[in-house]
Amino acid sequence: MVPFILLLILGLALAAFSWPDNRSRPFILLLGAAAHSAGMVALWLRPGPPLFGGYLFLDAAGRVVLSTTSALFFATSVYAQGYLRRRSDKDNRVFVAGLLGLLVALTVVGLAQHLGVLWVAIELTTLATAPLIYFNRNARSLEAAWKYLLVSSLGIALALLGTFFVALSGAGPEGPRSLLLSSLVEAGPSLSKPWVRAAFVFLLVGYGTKMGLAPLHSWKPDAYGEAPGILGALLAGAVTNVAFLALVRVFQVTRAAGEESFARDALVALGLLSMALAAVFMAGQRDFKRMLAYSSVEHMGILAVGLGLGGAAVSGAFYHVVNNGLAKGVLFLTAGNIHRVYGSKRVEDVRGAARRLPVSGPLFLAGFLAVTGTPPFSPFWSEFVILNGAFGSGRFVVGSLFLLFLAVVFVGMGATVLKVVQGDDEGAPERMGFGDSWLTAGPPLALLLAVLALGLWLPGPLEKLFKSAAALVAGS
Amino acid sequence: MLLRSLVQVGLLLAFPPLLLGVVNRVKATIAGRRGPPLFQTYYDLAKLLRKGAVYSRTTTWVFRAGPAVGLAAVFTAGLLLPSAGGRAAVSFAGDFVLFAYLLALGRFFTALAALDTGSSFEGMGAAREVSFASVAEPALFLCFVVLARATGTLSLSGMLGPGLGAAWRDAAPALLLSAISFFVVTLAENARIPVDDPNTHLELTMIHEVMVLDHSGPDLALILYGASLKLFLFGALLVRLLEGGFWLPAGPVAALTFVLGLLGFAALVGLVESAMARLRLTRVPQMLVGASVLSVFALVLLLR
Amino acid sequence: MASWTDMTFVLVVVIDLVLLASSRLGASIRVVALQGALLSLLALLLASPSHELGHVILVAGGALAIKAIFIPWLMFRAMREAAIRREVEPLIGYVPSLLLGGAGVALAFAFSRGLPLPTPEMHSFLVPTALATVWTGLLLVVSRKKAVSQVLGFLVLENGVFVFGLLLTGVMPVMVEAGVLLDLLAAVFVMGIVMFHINREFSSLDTDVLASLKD
Amino acid sequence: MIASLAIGAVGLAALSGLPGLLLRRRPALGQALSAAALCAAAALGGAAAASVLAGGGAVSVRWPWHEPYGSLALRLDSLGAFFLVPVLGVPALGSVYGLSYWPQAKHGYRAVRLQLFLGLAAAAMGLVVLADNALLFLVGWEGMAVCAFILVRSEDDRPEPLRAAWIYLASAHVGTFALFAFFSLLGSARGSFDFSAWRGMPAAGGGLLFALALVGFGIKAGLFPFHFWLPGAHAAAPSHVSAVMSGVVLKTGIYGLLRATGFFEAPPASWGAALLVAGAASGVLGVGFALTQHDLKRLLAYHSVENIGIIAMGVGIALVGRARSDATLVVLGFAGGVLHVVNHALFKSLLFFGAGSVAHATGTRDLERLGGLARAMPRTALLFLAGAAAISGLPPLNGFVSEWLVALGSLGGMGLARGDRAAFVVLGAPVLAFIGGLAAACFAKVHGAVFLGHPRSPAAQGAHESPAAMIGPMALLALACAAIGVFPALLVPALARAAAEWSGLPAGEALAAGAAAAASARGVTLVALTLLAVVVALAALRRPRARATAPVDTWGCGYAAPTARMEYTGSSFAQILVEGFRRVLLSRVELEAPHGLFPRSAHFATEVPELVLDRAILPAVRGGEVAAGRVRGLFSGHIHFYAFLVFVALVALLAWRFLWW
Repeated sequence: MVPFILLLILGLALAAFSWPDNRSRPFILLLGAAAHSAGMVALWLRPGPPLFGGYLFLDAAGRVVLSTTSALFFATSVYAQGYLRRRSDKDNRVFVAGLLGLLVALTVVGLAQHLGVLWVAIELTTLATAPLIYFNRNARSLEAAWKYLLVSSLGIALALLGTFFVALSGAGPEGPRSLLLSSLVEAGPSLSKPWVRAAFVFLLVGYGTKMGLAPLHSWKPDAYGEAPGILGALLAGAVTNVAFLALVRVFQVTRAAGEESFARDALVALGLLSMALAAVFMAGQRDFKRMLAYSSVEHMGILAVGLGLGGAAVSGAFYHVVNNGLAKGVLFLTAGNIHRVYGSKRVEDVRGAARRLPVSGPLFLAGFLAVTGTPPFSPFWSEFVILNGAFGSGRFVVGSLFLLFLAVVFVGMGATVLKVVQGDDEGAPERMGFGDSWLTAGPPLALLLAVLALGLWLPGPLEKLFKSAAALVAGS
Repeated sequence: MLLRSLVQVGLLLAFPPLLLGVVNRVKATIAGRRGPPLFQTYYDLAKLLRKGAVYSRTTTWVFRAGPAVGLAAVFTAGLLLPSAGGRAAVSFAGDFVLFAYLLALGRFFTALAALDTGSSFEGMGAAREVSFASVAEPALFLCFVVLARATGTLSLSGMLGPGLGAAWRDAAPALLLSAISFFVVTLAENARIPVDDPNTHLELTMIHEVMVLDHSGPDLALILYGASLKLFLFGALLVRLLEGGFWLPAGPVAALTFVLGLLGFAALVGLVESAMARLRLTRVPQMLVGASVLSVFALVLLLR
Repeated sequence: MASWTDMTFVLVVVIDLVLLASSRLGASIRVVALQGALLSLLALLLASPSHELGHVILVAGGALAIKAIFIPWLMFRAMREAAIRREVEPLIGYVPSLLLGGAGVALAFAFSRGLPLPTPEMHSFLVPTALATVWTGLLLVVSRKKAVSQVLGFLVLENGVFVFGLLLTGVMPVMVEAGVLLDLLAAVFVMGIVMFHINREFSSLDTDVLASLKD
Repeated sequence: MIASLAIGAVGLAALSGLPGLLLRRRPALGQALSAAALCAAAALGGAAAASVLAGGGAVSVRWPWHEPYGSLALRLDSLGAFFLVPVLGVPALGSVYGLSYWPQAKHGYRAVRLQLFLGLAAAAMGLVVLADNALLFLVGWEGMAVCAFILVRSEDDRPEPLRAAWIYLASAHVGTFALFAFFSLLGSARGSFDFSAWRGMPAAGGGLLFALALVGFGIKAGLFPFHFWLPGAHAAAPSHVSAVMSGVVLKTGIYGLLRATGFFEAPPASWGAALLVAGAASGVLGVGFALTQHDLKRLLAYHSVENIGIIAMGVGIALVGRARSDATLVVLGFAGGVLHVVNHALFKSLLFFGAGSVAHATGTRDLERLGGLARAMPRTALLFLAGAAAISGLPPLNGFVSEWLVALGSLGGMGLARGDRAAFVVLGAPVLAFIGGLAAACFAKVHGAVFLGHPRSPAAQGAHESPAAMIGPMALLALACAAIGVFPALLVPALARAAAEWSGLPAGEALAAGAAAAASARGVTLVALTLLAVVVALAALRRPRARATAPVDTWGCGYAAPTARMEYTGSSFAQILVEGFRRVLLSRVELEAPHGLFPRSAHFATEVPELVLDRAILPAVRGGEVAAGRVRGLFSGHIHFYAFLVFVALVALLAWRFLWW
């Protein structure tokens, strides 16, 4: 069934590319999203067997990431119906096809049990998204696309080299001579250690670039700032998540090879650096979409810290994958609405959004509260679990820094968000386009409700899923 | 028990105006004048009570409530004080806090009544009164704390009761210090020289007297009576504190020494008023803080 | 035979250094094309009897076609269309880049000593050459101003990765090399499209115009 | 049964805003239904609390929950019950008050939002009080902060509430992070996040934990120097919200401190001493700041700092008592502190309601522009006076009772062994007296400047009395103040039981100490009744004699035409004390003294910037922003730099791994 759905979506992408009508084309996107979600539900009900000799298989970690991706993609594709209708002046042929292509690539990453396949799929996500950043067809979006492409390509090339290192580490006479995750993990200690070490560094830099860990994050604010809100949501809520999943795979191998402790230190260090840098860049940020990009950097940092701390924090990190994905959806989609209606994303111009957009404005504020770990929204729980992992394992410095950065981020981000949402919109630029509609305000509202619901009542199966995903990299 | 209470309440009701007479007589004698009769205050009160009252257009019920609440508070505080030997009419652990706060209640209402007139002079007097009181209050409390620590009890009757003899033997320096401090507080609380001059005629320099400028007739009588009552209370406290050193069994002898002590206290106040000049207003808080420091020192001696 | 292989490896490294020192864009493209050709040669030279002949030819031919012919042609075309000035316009001067490149080569050799090859019959120059080339590629991307030069740097980086991939031809079938070529092709193809747009939008391929997005 | 009552109360409170939201067509009905629902919730909660306090013992329930470390564990013990009553009661009264003060018909969606979040805030606070699991507690805690944030910014068309609300939210959130650390450390020490599992923690080496709790809860409580957010937030909110903020939201910080210290076995005396000192500083500085204020609500807000200080002193004394296993200290300090929590909720709400009525009637809160309102608003003036007397700790009202208990507790330090340095807690009593004296001075100023004398502005002249929906809640609060003030002995046994539960002391000892205190409290009752009788008697005595002559002007010492401009204003009234505090508060005084025989103009003004916020926090934040800007300047938008960062990361990680690690 999985290959069928993948092919179906791929076919839809081709159909979108050749579809003549700009107005009705977005509906194809919705079809693809629905197919994907249906497939996901089916997989929840009846997990499928490994495919293609074990190259593709949905394990717990992949299930976490893919479920989030599916939900987020569905929400954004509903949003896209309203959004693209408003922007009917732009040709959306590449956009729709690219998004469907992206969905396929994301799904393959989620399923991949083979480092080579994983790498190819990640590469495809880059290729699929680069043209989409250029959707607005102006100088700024072009610059963003170029930067994204070049930096991502550098990262992906380094990741490829890292993948080769892994391959080489197992190329000895009694090595697995394969990049299949299961064989690598099984071979574990017999892998050549120096190569695994080097591989981890290259892969961390490579996939870290994709994920946007500082200091590899530089493309993020540009790309997120210039891309349409839909793409921002998908980049921040799905693409970065699958990059995290790739890191988890790498970590699995590294851990099996007995090279775990450096990997952890490096992850924690990069994670904290990301949070610190995000905090610095969010303090006094004047552009609210760039601010969201730094928020994404911060949350990737949180994920890295969670993975690096190990133990219970890892299940927190998986929980956070879901929470961050959904909350980022809320933020980017509402930010897109605000951007549309003001024609600006600068704090100097935008104020009183709650008045102009009675749904999106407050939602933006609520999304901010959610993403900064305010209970009862679900990111609170995952962030607390990660923090508790730090304190529980006696790493007080890590825990304190974690809290410090969260606090600075809250203050910095809050100041910007409130400037946008509150106040009187007199003197702000003329109203452009339309206000809130069901199609553009509904999806972020649904995502926020999901975040709230998860924070109030985490279903038992999900809790179990996070635990078993964590067991992949942290032992049971 | 009941009899003793009746005697105490009777003393409380009847005796205080005499103290003012004594003070004035002492001052007059030292100044070489003959002075008013000893019972002049009683005559004044009787005259005032018969008179009508004049009320300003600005005032409200607060103005009329002021004197009544002021007197009631001081009188109720008096019930907590063991005056002529033995225990007070009402006594419980921590009653001295209530004693101090009842005085504060009276002051609060007097100040409000003053503010109710809308007169700048009375407002000024009220401001001074409450400001100085907020410094006097901790000094008073510190004296009580020293007493409490020295005697190991928390009620006024206990502090000024049988345990005091032993306390004087154990910690005479501390008690003496606090007695001095207490005397300073007494002068401040009762608007006597060197803090305030009850006989001055320059409104700008007054504290307590200027607050009651607008009161007349029965209201003024209540205030005057309340002031004498307050002087009585502080005098009684001081006398009991000092005579505690040579404890006398409750009875007529004790009552007599108590009354004599009070007259002596009034004379001492008169002496101080004759011998000293008024302090500058800014000096008043300094003096009260000085009194507090003395008490703290006494407390340190005890806690050490 | 071994000396031929050694020679080729050394040539690849020398080309790295030449690139760092080269001031002419056209020359640089040609040199990169030459490096591509050398890589294709290496694929043949390193083939052992155990390898399938078809596979070897496919890899060598693919490298030759893409690295030595197609991409250089594409870049010359871009240069012509954008009427780019011929200078490379480095951010870091030639001498410092050369020194850095030299240091990189030295480091690569030192570093690869710590990375023992799993099978001794593999060529000992291979890892250091790959690393030195990757290093050079990164240096070029960092230090060259023109978008075309940066793509060139990326190309060199990919060449380094390709060299490394040759190590694995025996271990992993087709997939590795296919990955390299796919990456290269796709990335450069998309980059080419973006460059086309950049040129149209800014009438320049100087990346200085691409620095308006910042905090 | 009792548990479901409490849960029902919280649930009903949470939903109480819905009628207002759904019946937007009929605003008056919707708002009235909402207020009624909140009142019903308060009644339910009050019933549950009463049953627990009457000796019914703690009740608890527990459901499974899949959130990590969370469990739906709720528990209502005596400590919680004492907080549950005001936590639900004050918002309920506030919503009744709001019927006239902030009618939905006039304020539209803002009033709907206010009502909605008032109910949610009450529910969140109820959850805080009921939670028996750290994570659940945090949910309530932050829910409360967010609701309070929205409540404070109710008037979101003015910049001032927006700013104040944001400062509040930011500080609340930062404080919560300290609690994250606190709970996390405790949780990992015990392997569970249920409060019940945390009892009996060894206090040794827990200094850091206590410091975290002090910061986290202290920020919420507004303990000096963490009070900086408080004056702005309280002043900027609508008055019934201010009442809720000041009356109960702050108190959750105290609740948290009590809960947190309750986990530890025999906390060292230094904890109590720290709290005592912080409380004393809060008390004195709070009232010192209050004296300098011209804005009625800001002034009241600073008095919250003062009263939190008194409460903290009580808790500090109780902690010292636990360190020395001294039941007297524990019971009196705890009882005084907790009773003052309830009392402050009562009289501070009363005062804020009164301030709201004044603002409602005159449109200004500036003390210098008010005056003489007692004529137009006699009921409000009387009720405000009751509140003023209560907050100044004057008998026979409730403020006195709790301060009296705290003072007695501090004097309990006398019972400690000679040479024990903890005996210095006795110094708490004179400090309390000082605070009380200053507070009385301040409220004499307030009541005088607002209600007495001449009206000093046209606004004050045109004042009118408030409608019944506003007077009613105030009267109820004033009655409660008087009732507790006259009959404190009724509450003391329950307080002693709660103290025993909290401290883990043998119940017998605690109850004995409580019985002693109750006996003394009956003395207070006796005196209070006597006082009332004497006042009534004097009034009756005087009435027939008061042959008042025709009203005249106030005697101006010879000056014939006094005007309102000549009155002693609030600033002048407080000037002596403000001068005394000048060095501490760093006030700015602007004085242009009259010169010469014929002075031209003279001018006197004082201004006191918020010491911590304006002189420390905001400059630090600004400095941080500048520094962040510098760092940002290092990151250019050039693609080379981006690539360079990748390059550096790679090299640095390789070097770290292969050279150093």
